[in-house]
Amino acid sequence: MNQIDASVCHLENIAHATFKLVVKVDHEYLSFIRPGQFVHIQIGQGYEHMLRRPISIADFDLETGQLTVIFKVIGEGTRKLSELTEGSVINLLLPLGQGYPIQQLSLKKALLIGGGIGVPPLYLLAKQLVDRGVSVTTVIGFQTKDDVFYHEEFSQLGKCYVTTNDGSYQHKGFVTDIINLEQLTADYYFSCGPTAMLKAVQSTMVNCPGYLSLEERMGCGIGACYACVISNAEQTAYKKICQDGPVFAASEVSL
Amino acid sequence: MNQIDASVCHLENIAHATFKLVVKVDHEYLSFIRPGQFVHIQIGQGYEHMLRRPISIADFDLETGQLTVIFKVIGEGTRKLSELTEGSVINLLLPLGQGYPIQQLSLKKALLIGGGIGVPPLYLLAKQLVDRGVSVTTVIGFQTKDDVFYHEEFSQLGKCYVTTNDGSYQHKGFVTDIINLEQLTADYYFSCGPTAMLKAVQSTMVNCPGYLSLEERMGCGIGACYACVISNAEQTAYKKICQDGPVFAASEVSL
Amino acid sequence: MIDLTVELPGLKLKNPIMPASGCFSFGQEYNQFYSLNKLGAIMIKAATQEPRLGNPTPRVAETHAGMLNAIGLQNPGVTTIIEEQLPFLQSFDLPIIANIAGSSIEEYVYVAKTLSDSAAVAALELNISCPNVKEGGVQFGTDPHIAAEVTRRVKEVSKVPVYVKLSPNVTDIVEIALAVEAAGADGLSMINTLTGMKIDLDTRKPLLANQVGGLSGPAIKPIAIRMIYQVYQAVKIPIIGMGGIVTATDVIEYLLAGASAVAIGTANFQNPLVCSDIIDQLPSCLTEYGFTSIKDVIGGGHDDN
Amino acid sequence: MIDLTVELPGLKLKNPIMPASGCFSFGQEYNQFYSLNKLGAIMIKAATQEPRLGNPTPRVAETHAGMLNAIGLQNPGVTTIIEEQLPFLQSFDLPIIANIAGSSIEEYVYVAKTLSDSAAVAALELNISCPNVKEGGVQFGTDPHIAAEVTRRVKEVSKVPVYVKLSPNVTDIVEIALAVEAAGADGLSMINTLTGMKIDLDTRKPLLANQVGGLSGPAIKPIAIRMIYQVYQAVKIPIIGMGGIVTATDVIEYLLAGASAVAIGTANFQNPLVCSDIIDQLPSCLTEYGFTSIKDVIGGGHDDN
Ligand SMILES: Cc1cc2nc3c(=O)[nH]c(=O)nc-3n(C[C@H](O)[C@H](O)[C@H](O)COP(=O)(O)OP(=O)(O)OC[C@H]3O[C@@H](n4cnc5c(N)ncnc54)[C@H](O)[C@@H]3O)c2cc1C
Ligand SMILES: Cc1cc2nc3c(=O)[nH]c(=O)nc-3n(C[C@H](O)[C@H](O)[C@H](O)COP(=O)(O)OP(=O)(O)OC[C@H]3O[C@@H](n4cnc5c(N)ncnc54)[C@H](O)[C@@H]3O)c2cc1C
Ligand SMILES: Cc1cc2nc3c(=O)[nH]c(=O)nc-3n(C[C@H](O)[C@H](O)[C@H](O)COP(=O)(O)O)c2cc1C
Ligand SMILES: Cc1cc2nc3c(=O)[nH]c(=O)nc-3n(C[C@H](O)[C@H](O)[C@H](O)COP(=O)(O)O)c2cc1C
Ligand code: FES
Ligand code: FES
Repeated sequence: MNQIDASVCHLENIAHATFKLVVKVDHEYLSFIRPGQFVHIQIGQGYEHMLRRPISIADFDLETGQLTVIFKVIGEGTRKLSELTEGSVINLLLPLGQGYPIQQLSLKKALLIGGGIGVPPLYLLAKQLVDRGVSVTTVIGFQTKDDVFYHEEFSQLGKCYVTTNDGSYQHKGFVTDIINLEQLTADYYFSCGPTAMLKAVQSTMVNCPGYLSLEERMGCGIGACYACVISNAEQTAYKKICQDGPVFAASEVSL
Repeated sequence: MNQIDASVCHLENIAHATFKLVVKVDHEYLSFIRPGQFVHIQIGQGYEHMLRRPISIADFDLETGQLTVIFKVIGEGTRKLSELTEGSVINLLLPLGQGYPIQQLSLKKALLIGGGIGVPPLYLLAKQLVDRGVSVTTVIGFQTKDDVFYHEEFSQLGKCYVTTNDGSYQHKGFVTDIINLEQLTADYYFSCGPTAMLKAVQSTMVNCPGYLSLEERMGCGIGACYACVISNAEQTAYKKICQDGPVFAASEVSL
Repeated sequence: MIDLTVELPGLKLKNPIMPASGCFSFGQEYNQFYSLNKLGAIMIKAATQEPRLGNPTPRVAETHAGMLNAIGLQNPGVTTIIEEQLPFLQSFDLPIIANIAGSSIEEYVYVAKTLSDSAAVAALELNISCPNVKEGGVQFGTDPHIAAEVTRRVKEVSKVPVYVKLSPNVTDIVEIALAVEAAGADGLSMINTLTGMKIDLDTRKPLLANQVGGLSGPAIKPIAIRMIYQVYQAVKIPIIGMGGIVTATDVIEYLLAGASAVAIGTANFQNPLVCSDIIDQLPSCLTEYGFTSIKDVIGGGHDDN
Repeated sequence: MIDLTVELPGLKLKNPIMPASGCFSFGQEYNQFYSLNKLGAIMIKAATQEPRLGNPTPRVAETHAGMLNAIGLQNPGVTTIIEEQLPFLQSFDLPIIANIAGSSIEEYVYVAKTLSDSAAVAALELNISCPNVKEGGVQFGTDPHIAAEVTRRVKEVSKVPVYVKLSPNVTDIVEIALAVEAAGADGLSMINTLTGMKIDLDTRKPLLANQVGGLSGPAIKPIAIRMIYQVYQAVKIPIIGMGGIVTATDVIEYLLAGASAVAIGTANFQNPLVCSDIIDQLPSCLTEYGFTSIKDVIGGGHDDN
């Protein structure tokens, strides 16, 4: 776990209010990153924003030292990130949290299910799974056409379905509609997205083992403040999303 | 009185922790400026700094639309100003306050007495006096050699004496020492600087009519909040430095 | 276009936006930036019986996302205000809310009666955050009994509605609100500043000449929102909310918490056009968040709404 | 090199810097950024008699120059803390200050006794900002009599010095400070958070599941400084100061106001190295402002110093 400065290499508006931010960091900090982990980004220089913003790692490149995140502007912090200029410096804590435990799993066929800003971490996951010879199918859902991103990128790694709530791009409906329609199966599934989607995925995929990546408002991002808890399935104890997660076995958590 | 955005043309470190900042503004806002007036500068974009910073207008050029201020870094706000980059935009209220009433005065010989960051407004004053055919003598005082600025610029407009507290540049001592030593006289004197200096000037120049420019911590900068008051000579009423000043007849105020 | 009008006791507001007392003097200065006709109302600087010179300087200090002030009720006295300041304001289509202060109940009563008799003001705002000299300096606004007493006495002489401005420096704001409501207050205005201090590292002493000052600005907004939310659930009289408002979204947050209108203080210093800007932005901001009228918003943050 | 050591009842501090309770858990996480040996002390997360799950989420919200939290005393219970968390901390050269909480005086006494008997902690920090269930939810810390009573009862069972952590949500902080001093407190710790609220414009409801939360961070610093300044003039016991500290200059401001040491909470979230950075910068910062020892600074903002 490190606190580092990173300089902005590239910032691109890739979909409605959605930005791809590429920063340069020392490669020593990249070698330990696992898909599903996140960075905790400081906003601004002064003290107006005392809380960092958690954003999933979407990609990294050990050779160039580039780390990519994809975020949607939903408030003040992400708006400020979207106004960064090339060469400016941002401060990151990284890598945070537990990623998808793909090293421990024996799998041939993986189903990746993402919604909205839950899509980015699945890209790094898909790349690493493909590198390990796993066959990857992706289902990603968005509100509408203008929100869609990374269809092309995921298609290069395997079959990729896109759903939009209003049907303005590919399939109309929810990610679970496609899963049911196409009777998609896998050894494991991996999902990240809004809670409502994760719930639907959890019940649709009830017979398949899987992993969910959760979101919660965070303070420290490292397990020290107890801001980001979620109950275990038995409602008897909490886990910390930032430290024990954000990825949990689907059987472990009750949404 | 206007609120305007101005873009930074030039920022230069001209002495120890002292910066000359040149910004471009629409020339319509420059035509009403009188020497001794100030701008009220917003610091940063967010809400960390709710108060603006008052800085005297040191110069302007109607043709290029350039306005110059000179400031010393003494805290957070001036530090942020010193980190501005060319092309960035700052928000100004201008022109604020009453300047030196040179139009109303009949004078041939003026003595300008400045100390530290009280020197800048005297430059615009000196230029305008010289334009009107007034003979200008300037005495400016600084802590030490490294703090000295605009000696050259003032010398081009008339005789200019520089004092430093430690004698590391020209005359050792205070501005009033030179006035006494050289028996400097004038039809009117004009002074700006720290209160201790203004007091000394007021008593040294007791037989000469003059004007003092005062400083106080400000809120609104336009006369609405009563932050920046000073008592009249009789201690019966207050004047607002931002609105009634910052320039006052030396006889009008008790320091 | 969303109808921004709000009606409160004594006040027909074109919109729910007004400058807060003490931050806008008597309006002349800001009228150089935009016409005061645009405002919902104006809360003018505190008036006392006699002229007051206020505190020595420095009177203001900046803090993170806020400021401290210790102006100390400087004002030319109620008679001069009526004679010299109000005629200018009366030339606008603008309800005037007069902020009244005092060091004794008698002074409050005198100032309230004088202003109300002048027929120039639409309402009074009773600033009970002043130290009560007779009670050894304890603030009128921190003891529910004294707060109620000054409210009752002012109500007896006032021909216009009385809004009591609550101090946030109390253990139980609801208790005070209920006490002044029971004493006849027509509305509440909240919050005044929180008492704070800044120490100057160079002089090693409190920066303000008065040592302590009132903290205002965005820093205090969460405290104001909490207090308004709690008081709204307890009282029936309307609330004018204030504390750290800078944007139209801040205004909506205040209305949801339970304010019927809002006042803006410190933000005028950062942006002299802030009230005007917010009035311009409010309709589209309301639409963006799905509101079709101001009435929908007021108190909308509470469960039974 | 300036000597940074400070001695307080039960505490020999290498330097006056410690993390504030609840913001640093039991130290393990931040020990990944720098060695806990560097700290003056550590204030650990609140302990209660039984495990507590705390409040539902969202538990935090950002505000201007601050944040709201409503964690709700989540902790595994005092026995588990002693067994599972303290052994790690005891491996460092680091005085442990245990923050204790409860819903009844009996619970405070139980937790205090258990911790003090464990011999693992150097001092107790009595968090009296918790709601007193028996008295209908009113906070222990807002009534001087209850505050004094819980202090007295905890002092009876504690073998280590007791610092009482004051709530700022009171009309008269000096009254509470004097009451707990008279009841035997060895020191004060101030301030805890101010009660605040944020409303989510999208859901139109309070953002925190608990509705209200505690405001911390730079926004509250002026209030903390004012309270410490006032309390310092009234009491003889030492004060550990906190509220919005981010820099070494903030620390000096606290010491001038009257704190003998300081704790840092919210700033750890922005910069996990903040305590370590401040400890590094403090000597040169003290020198810059002309101080030659920590003792010169403490209370230096007062006239008789
Ligand atoms: C582990 C994790 C990974 C994430 N990965 C991504 C990603 O890859 N791309 C992306 O666009 N977003 C991601 N998010 C959501 C992202 O953190 C929020 O959208 C962002 O913090 C909003 O900040 P803001 O300042 O724009 O919004 P504001 O509403 O102004 O933020 C105010 C506060 O609320 C918090 N907050 C607001 N919304 C959320 C949210 N949905 N989740 C967590 N905190 C929130 C902020 O962190 C901040 O503390 C992730 C969240 C988590 C917990
Ligand atoms: C009419 C007028 C003209 C001025 N002209 C100049 C000039 O030409 N060049 C220059 O370098 N300085 C000038 N000053 C002083 C300048 O305003 C302060 O140095 C500056 O505001 C300090 O801001 P800061 O954020 O760096 O300091 P901080 O101490 O961090 O500021 C905190 C607050 O204190 C106020 N403050 C601090 N020191 C002063 C001061 N000496 N006077 C007024 N307010 C202060 C700031 O405005 C701010 O509100 C002038 C002041 C006035 C009143
Ligand atoms: C400089 C200044 C002067 C003030 N003077 C008064 C006053 O005379 N009477 C009063 O009731 N409140 C006064 N206040 C308090 C404001 O009216 C308002 O309640 C408070 O500042 C919170 O709002 P804000 O955060 O928008 O400034 C003053 C505030 C400031 C900053
Ligand atoms: C997330 C969080 C949790 C906290 N938990 C506790 C706690 O368990 N016990 C306690 O006495 N104070 C608790 N506090 C209050 C802090 O210890 C501290 O008094 C307060 O936050 C002010 O300091 P700061 O502005 O540096 O954060 C908590 C504060 C935060 C932000
Ligand atoms: S964010 Fe602090 S424990 Fe998770
Ligand atoms: S700064 Fe507001 S009256 Fe002068």
